[in-house]
Amino acid sequence: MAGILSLVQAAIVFGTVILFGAIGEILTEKSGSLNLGVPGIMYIGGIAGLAGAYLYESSVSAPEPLLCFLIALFCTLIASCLAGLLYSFLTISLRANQNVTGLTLTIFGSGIANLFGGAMNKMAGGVGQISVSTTSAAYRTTLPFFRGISVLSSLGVLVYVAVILAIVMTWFLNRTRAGLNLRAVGENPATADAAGIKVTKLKYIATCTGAAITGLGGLYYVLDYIKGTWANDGGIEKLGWLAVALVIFARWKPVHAIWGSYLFGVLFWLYFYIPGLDRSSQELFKMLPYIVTIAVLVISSMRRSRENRPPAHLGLPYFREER
Amino acid sequence: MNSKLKEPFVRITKREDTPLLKAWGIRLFSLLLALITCAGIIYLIVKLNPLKVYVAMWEGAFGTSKRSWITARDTMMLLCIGVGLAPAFKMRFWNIGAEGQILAGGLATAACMIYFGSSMPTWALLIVSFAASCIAGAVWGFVPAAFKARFDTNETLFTLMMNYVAIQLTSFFITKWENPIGSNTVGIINQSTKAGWLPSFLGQQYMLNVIIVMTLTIAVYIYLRWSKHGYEIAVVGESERTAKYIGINVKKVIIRTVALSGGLCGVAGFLAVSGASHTISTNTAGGRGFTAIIVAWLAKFNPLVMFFVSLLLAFLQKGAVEIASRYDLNDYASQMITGIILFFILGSEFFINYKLIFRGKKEVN
Amino acid sequence: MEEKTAVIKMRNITKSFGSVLANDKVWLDIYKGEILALLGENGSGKTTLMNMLSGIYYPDAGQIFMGENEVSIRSPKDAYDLGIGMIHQHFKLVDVLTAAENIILGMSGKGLLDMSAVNEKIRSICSLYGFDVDPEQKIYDMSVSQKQTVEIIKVLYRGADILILDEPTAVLTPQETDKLFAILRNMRDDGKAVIIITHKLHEVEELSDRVAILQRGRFVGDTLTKDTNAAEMTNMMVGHPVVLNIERPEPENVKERLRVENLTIRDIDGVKKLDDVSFSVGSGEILGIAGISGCGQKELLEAIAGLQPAESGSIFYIDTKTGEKEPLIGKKPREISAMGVALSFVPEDRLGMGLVANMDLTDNMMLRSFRRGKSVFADRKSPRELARRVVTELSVNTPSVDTPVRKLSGGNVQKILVGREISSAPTVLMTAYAVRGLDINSSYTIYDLINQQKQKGVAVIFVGEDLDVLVELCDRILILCGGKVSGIVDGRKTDKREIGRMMTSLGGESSEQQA
Amino acid sequence: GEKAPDSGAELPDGNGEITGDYADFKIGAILIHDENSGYDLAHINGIKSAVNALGLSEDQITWKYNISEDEACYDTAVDLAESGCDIIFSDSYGHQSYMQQAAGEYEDVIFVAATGDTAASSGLANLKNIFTYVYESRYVSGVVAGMKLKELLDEGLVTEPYVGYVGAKPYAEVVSGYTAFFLGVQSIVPEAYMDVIYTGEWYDPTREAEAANALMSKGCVIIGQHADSTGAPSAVQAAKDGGAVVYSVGYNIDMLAVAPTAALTSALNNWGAVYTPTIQKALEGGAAAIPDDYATGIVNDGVSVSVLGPECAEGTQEKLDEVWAALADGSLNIFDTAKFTVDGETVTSFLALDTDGDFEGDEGEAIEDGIFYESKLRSAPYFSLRIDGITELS
Ligand SMILES: Nc1ncnc2c1ncn2[C@@H]1O[C@H](COP(=O)(O)OP(=O)(O)OP(=O)(O)O)[C@@H](O)[C@H]1O
Ligand SMILES: Nc1ncnc2c1ncn2[C@@H]1O[C@H](COP(=O)(O)OP(=O)(O)OP(=O)(O)O)[C@@H](O)[C@H]1O
Ligand SMILES: [Mg+2]
Ligand SMILES: [Mg+2]
Repeated sequence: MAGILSLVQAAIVFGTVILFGAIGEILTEKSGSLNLGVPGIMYIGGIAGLAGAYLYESSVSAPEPLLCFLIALFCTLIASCLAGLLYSFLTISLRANQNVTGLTLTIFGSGIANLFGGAMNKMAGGVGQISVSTTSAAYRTTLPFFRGISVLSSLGVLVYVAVILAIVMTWFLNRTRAGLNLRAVGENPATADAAGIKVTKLKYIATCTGAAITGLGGLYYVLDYIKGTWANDGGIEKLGWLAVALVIFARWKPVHAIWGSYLFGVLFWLYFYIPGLDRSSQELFKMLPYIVTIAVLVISSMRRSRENRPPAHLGLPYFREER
Repeated sequence: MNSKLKEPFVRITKREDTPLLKAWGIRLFSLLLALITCAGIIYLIVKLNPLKVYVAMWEGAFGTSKRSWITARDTMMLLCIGVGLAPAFKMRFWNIGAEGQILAGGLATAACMIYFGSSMPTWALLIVSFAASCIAGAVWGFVPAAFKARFDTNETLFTLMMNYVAIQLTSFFITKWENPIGSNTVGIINQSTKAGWLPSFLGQQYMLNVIIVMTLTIAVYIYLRWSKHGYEIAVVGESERTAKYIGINVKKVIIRTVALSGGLCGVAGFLAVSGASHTISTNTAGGRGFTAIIVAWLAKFNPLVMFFVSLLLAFLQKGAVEIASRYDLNDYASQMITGIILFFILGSEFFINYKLIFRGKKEVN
Repeated sequence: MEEKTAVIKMRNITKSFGSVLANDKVWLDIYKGEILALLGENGSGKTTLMNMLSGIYYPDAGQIFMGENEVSIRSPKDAYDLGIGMIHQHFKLVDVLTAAENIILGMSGKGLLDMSAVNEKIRSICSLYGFDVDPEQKIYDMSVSQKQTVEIIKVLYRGADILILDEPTAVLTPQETDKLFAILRNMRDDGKAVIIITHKLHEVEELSDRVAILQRGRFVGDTLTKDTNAAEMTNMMVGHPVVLNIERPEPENVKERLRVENLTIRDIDGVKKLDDVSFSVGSGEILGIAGISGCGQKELLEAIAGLQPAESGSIFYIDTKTGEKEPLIGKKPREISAMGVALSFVPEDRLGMGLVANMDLTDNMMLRSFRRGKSVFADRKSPRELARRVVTELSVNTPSVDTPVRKLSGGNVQKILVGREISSAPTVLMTAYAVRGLDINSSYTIYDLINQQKQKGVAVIFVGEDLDVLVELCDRILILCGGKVSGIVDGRKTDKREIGRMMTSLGGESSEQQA
Repeated sequence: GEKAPDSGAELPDGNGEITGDYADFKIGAILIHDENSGYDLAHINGIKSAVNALGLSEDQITWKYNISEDEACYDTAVDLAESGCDIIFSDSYGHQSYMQQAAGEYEDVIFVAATGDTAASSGLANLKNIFTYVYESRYVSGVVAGMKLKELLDEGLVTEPYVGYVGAKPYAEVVSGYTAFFLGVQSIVPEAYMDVIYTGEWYDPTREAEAANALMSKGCVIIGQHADSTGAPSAVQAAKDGGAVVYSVGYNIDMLAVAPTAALTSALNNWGAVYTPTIQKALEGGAAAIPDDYATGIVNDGVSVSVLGPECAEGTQEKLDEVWAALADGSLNIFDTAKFTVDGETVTSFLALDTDGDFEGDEGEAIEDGIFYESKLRSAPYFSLRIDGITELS
């Protein structure tokens, strides 16, 4: 029983990172931008939050938890938004190839984050010595009304933020005028343009906001998942790719991403909790999340619904005078 | 006059007639700008003389003939994968599963080396390994392609997942082949006999790598450009409905092309294992499957350009190790530099394809 | 004309794309309470000119005045704000959205959507004008004419004062066209300005008050419609006199080449699209097929070409020399086309099926021929020559044969497609809507080409929507009604009224008078 | 091959003077990561301290960071050799076979594969292995854990003497370490028992954290580790903050920054104690002067533990001093076969050295007079017995 609870917890924590990445990317993709820079943006968001927290905490003697929380949040949102802006400028204004730009952003983000992460480790006096315990504790604050419930009792606030964001985004996309316009831009920018929608502006806003949300995944990873250190083992990158996968798995619907992310988390950590697996069968067992994803993908593709498709103009540049 | 309705400050129009020389001039100029920007950043961060840093990078990649050959080997590796991706991409099949296809090929090669290492003459072992890697990579491409052809299953996610499946399969075999037991590494395979290792040729250890990849590159170029298959790939990529209308068997073309693509990536796995590391690990592909996507796309699938992009990336990577070693500049800095350079190159295409017209009708390149 | 004031004055408007000068110092005045027909050959720059009014393109040079003010229309949004609405030549609709969502797209209003209010308003517009559209239906489920209707409602919903329609009737049935024209006349009478681009001169004569003519990007003049006629308009467009007669040579040596027997076809949803259809076509004759849209013509042609499975019935290809009958059902499209059955099918969505938009003319010519020969390499020389030939013979307006077809104007795209299909020297030629979107001169060129084929002994099946043309061109006309054969008539002995009646009711017996 | 000297007795302790001008002497260092990994930082510091102790300049070292365990290692080793290095170190086990390959080609250069195990059997005179007696510091950290465990049991805060251990990979280096740790715990709480979970990776914060979580969910109250990240200690700290009674024993680095109240101590290597004599020998006598294997421990300050955490049991420091002293003077033998059983039996014989490449021991009796002598026949650990009381969960 304790094992199952622990598994569920592990799954939710894991899932939250990719959930942020996925809903950020869903918003981006709905506007027609295929941003493969998700891992890079998560890196940038993560390091910015950590750096903000570290600089603040090491400059005052008694850090204020709320301020810690806000500083890290602010740094993450600004930095990842800037990363989104860079991507937007290149792909939307300069019409550079989206795939290459995204992949490059991933390389760039991981480079810059690990560069600064290393520098911060040095500054802090050695690896593992970055101490942002107040900030990390602030992010791991549990919600009071969930404390009694064992699984939920140790989950930090961002877990709930992710779920709420996913729900709000679904509502936004389906029920608001701006959401409708955004979907139209991703489906058919020429049509949206002819209908008087400011395509460029909307794409910029969606891509930058999406990047900001994606960046929260990095923040959550750094401050909650690995609890306020910097690790250059590529962990964020792996999760970033899974976030991209989750977008497709969820069929571009943020609400589906919620259960998808947790399901993925369960399958990912299951092998720890299955007794009696030897090392080699464990390795096979670790395939489970990927195999299940493929199976779900195949089954849902067999239904061939028009609604499960990616936005029709995803990944393509738009130039009004082009025909 | 309504002030809102003024002529826009800057307008963009498309241009088609940029001369080749000018286009390359713009690209070179952007590369120069990128290097200057990076130099500025390097100076800001570490106060090093950027020129020295660039010299060090050059020496890291081409300082000795050994280093040049290693850079060549790594360039060939990227080129091989990039060329492998080209047919699938040309067909608009977004194969991001090169990583897995390389690993599958590498795994097959390692298996041949381990199981037949002592029972086959080297030339036979090499041929068998090559074929096995090709087939393994092709299978790794075939599976998502078959589902794509039959059910229109999203290939991006499918191939991405196939990467992880390949990684886990590799992990599984590593536990079987590990040396010493428990170390979770295979170590150098056939270290004493060198069985199944790609041999030196013309006195150069990596000459065969270069020959194999250059041959494949030219072959794929011809295949895509001039053959009937190549034309079919282009049509299917542009419009499946048109392809059906003129009687192309779309399913067959998809499967054939992606299997070919996977097979070529599998060859990259062969080169990685037999031609370079002589071991297999989950890191054998090492992210090169993704980097090669940049290579293929940035070159717009032109193999000649792909060669230069691969060279640039291999150069940056080798140079990075050198500057990290010489100046204690964390070698992640190189990823940042790589990123910046690519951003500039990506951005420069705009100035080749479009022109800006500022208010008052002045045209600027 | 004298008491009317121009709402829009376009002065010296110039626009080029690369080396193509699409509009060259165009002057055009647009008046309130008037329907203006904008005419010109394919590629003469009509769409380009109107796109500059609707904010899609921005002129390289020249001025646009609204009333007395010079305006700068930088985006479609600016155009809407100025009261300019345009229905584009190629639909501007988002497939996965509903009609209502498409209609309100980009409009300002409350942040929160109230779709039921929107639907209500759309329904009321529909009943006012007599449209039949379900606001909650998705665009991808709609027929072409429904889509066209949505486009029209979109503009009405926004209440534009200046309405531009770019070839709106190309895909409409005559009945639908009549309905549309009634609406346009109402709008004119409301004091709105209407501009319509069309290649159908009888529509111009029937609807417009004034015509303006472009020739190779230049404005060559305007005149009141009542002061001119079809021949004069054509001469102005082309720049020299042309003869607009379809000659109909007598069929010679007709031998049965294709026979369809009791063909029945259902679509994926199980709806019968063709019901027990039988007929035959002989060499050296043109069989016309008439019918309202969706009555099964498409399925019929596709079945013959091997693109559509049949439920029952048979199709035979008859070798006129030996008299041998070969069944076509069960054969692959490639085998069928190898036998000489060529389908020149001009789909509703021009670039989506018959051509590859991003490929150049040469590569598009190769679509039919690339398999030839045993070599693994494809022959590129002869397609290039073919491309050159089609360009000159059909006077395609293109910078070169290396231009991607997507860049050509709508009509020129059509010429490429038809030119390629006819070139394959078939024994059976099937064309569907071969002249859709073609200017009048080009249309007549195509008719000539078809007649040449007929004289060469080709069996031609000609599906058309213009009944006048069918009656003038075809030797026999098969009329389909709801998937059944309503009758087969002699082209020389029928008239379009009879055919119209037969299209709406089997055999044409119980039809209403005014069909 | 040559046998490793007992406790490094034959070698100077590293502070000896050297005579002669060695300004041209060049050292190459191949590192699996960079200074952002605690493990590599310990090696970097070790080499630097050796150089400083010997009066050489740090400029004489060429560092190569982030060298993976594949052809990159071979390329780098060759590159260093060609650029004139006299001695080249690598710090990860997986580097060894590539070092060996290069060593075969550059016979004038000394190749030292730290933590490796094939120097003696390779037949190459210029390939060497080094290690520390890390099991000593693990044992001591186990004693710290045992003290805490005993206190918790005495105070009734926990009922089960249940310990968990996050291991990287299931081979001798790790097995030897966790066994020493466990024996240290048992020296205080004899009824203690332990579960081990492997992550399969040397460095993976989230896996290490989840492994710790899995162990804690099973009821483990102390989590030890032989994996290189801060994942486990910070997970333990989080659980502790959530009200659980759990503590952590780390590795490589001081964990107090990430686990201020949960960390008890960490087992540390002082690689300088190994690098110094190795480089000194190389300076003085070249490859021939360096034994194939060299390892040392507390006698030469080769190992230690980090500053004790605030919640360590009372009397821990005193106990530590006592244990260190006993280890140094040889009166305490960690792998005393009287103190453990395998399948209920006392072990009497263990062949530690492999001769035919199947990595099963077929030579080298490790047990003498009831004592299992670890790291004596070769520098790398070879204790790979699975003793009673420890369960490997994966
Ligand atoms: N990615 C997925 N793969 C497999 N099954 C899914 C996936 N997403 C959702 N499902 C489940 O499949 C069932 C049917 O999905 P369906 O496509 O009808 O959803 P939907 O009604 O279109 O979604 P929405 O409510 O967002 O419109 C649902 O119960 C849903 O939970
Ligand atoms: N976006 C564009 N890019 C390049 N060339 C263009 C573009 N738009 C139009 N052209 C070219 O400009 C010319 C005029 O095209 P336009 O579409 O205005 O013709 P049109 O009069 O509408 O013809 P049609 O009757 O065939 O629709 C053509 O030669 C066309 O190829
Ligand atoms: Mg539904
Ligand atoms: Mg037009």
